[in-house]
Amino acid sequence: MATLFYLGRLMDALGTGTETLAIPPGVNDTAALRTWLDAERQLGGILTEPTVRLAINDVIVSEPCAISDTDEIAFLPPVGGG
Amino acid sequence: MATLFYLGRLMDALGTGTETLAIPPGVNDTAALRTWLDAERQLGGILTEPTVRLAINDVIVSEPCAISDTDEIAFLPPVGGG
Amino acid sequence: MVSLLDHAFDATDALRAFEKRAAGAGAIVSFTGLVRDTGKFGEVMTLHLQAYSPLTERGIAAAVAEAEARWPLTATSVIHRIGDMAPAEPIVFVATASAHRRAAFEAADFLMDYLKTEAVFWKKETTASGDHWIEPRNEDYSDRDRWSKTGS
Amino acid sequence: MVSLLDHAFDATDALRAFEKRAAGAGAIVSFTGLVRDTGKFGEVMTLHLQAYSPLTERGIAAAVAEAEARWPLTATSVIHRIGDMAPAEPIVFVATASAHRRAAFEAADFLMDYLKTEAVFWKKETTASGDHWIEPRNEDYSDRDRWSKTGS
Repeated sequence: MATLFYLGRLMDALGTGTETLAIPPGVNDTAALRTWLDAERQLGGILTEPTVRLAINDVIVSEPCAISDTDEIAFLPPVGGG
Repeated sequence: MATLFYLGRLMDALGTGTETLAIPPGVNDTAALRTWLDAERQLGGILTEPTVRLAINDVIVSEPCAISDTDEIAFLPPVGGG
Repeated sequence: MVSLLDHAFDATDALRAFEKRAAGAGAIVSFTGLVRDTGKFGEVMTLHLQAYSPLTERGIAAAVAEAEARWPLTATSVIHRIGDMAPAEPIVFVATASAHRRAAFEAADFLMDYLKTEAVFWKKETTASGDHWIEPRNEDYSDRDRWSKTGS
Repeated sequence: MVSLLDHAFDATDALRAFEKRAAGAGAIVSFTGLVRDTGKFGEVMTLHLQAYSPLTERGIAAAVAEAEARWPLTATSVIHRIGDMAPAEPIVFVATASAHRRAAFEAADFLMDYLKTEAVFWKKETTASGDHWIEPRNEDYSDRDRWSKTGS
């Protein structure tokens, strides 16, 4: 199981800030994850926006980036500063 | 009688921070005052230095400037800031 | 020193604590940012700030390290609120200490530019019309750009 | 608000008082200058600062008025020591408040440049080798020049 985090407005869109989830076979990188999850939740593309960055195990990654079923993966919309 | 003030290092040079003084006849402007007082106290020119500015009755003046025997006249060496 | 606080804090107390750490400095600059009562969507009732640890702390610590590399600082402090806060409450406190004032001013300004533009926070304003997530302002980016142009 | 004080003051108390006056601002910057323990003539035992009233106050008030004309400030405070003081004591405190941080930073920086270069003070350091009147540093003049170059 992977642990997913949704920050900022994505938390509202997903209806939760975090969940654990079985990543389906074939979803092996961040590009596939974005597309699959956005379609699965019928989000209309908000998870595939390039301004949404991904962090894997607390590191913001360059994409596409390989993922595994034990990762902590966070979806980070543009940061607004404090 | 005029009241004279000596600020900063001039206070040390004159041996006092303030004094009242009868300005002699003929000493009618700041240039004459500087020359006369510097000679009278044997100060070797420290009162005639152009970096020393004069304030008359709390206003820094452009020189030469007329003076009268009832003025408050301050000798101000370059200010060092706080 | 970097702290994220989920409760109200007093900027004056923060400065007092900083002064003790900064003993020996010639110049101390402090910046306090207060929650504004008006936002893009009208009067703000509550501001909510979300961090993502440890990315948020790591980013701020990197900005502090960059400030310490650029300017001869003897001490720095960053305190940032997270969670819910009310207008007029302190949201951020930055303090810098140095032998000379120019370094202290520039480093505090630099850290605030980081915190207002690149820091890993998401911000939501609650107004009479509901909740609104706030996107970055262009003005914030141009402030931040000043530092890359001037060099070190 | 401009004050010349012939006794020690606490910069943190000054900030607390200022925060009350600055209620409603979004950004508060404070600067505290502390008496240095080393000068051009070695270890400083006592720093003496002489003002000439009301010229000194009038000059500072004019600088504050200029800052308020240049930047949209909601409050300003200047406290400056005169007389004898010991190393590490606060010698100057400047605080500015504005809706936005850029104005508060720039105005505090501007006021400090005035206070360090053009303010009507004479400064004497007492060291083991005696009393020394201190002349302006060139660095202070170049700091001050920044403001005439940038325009308003």
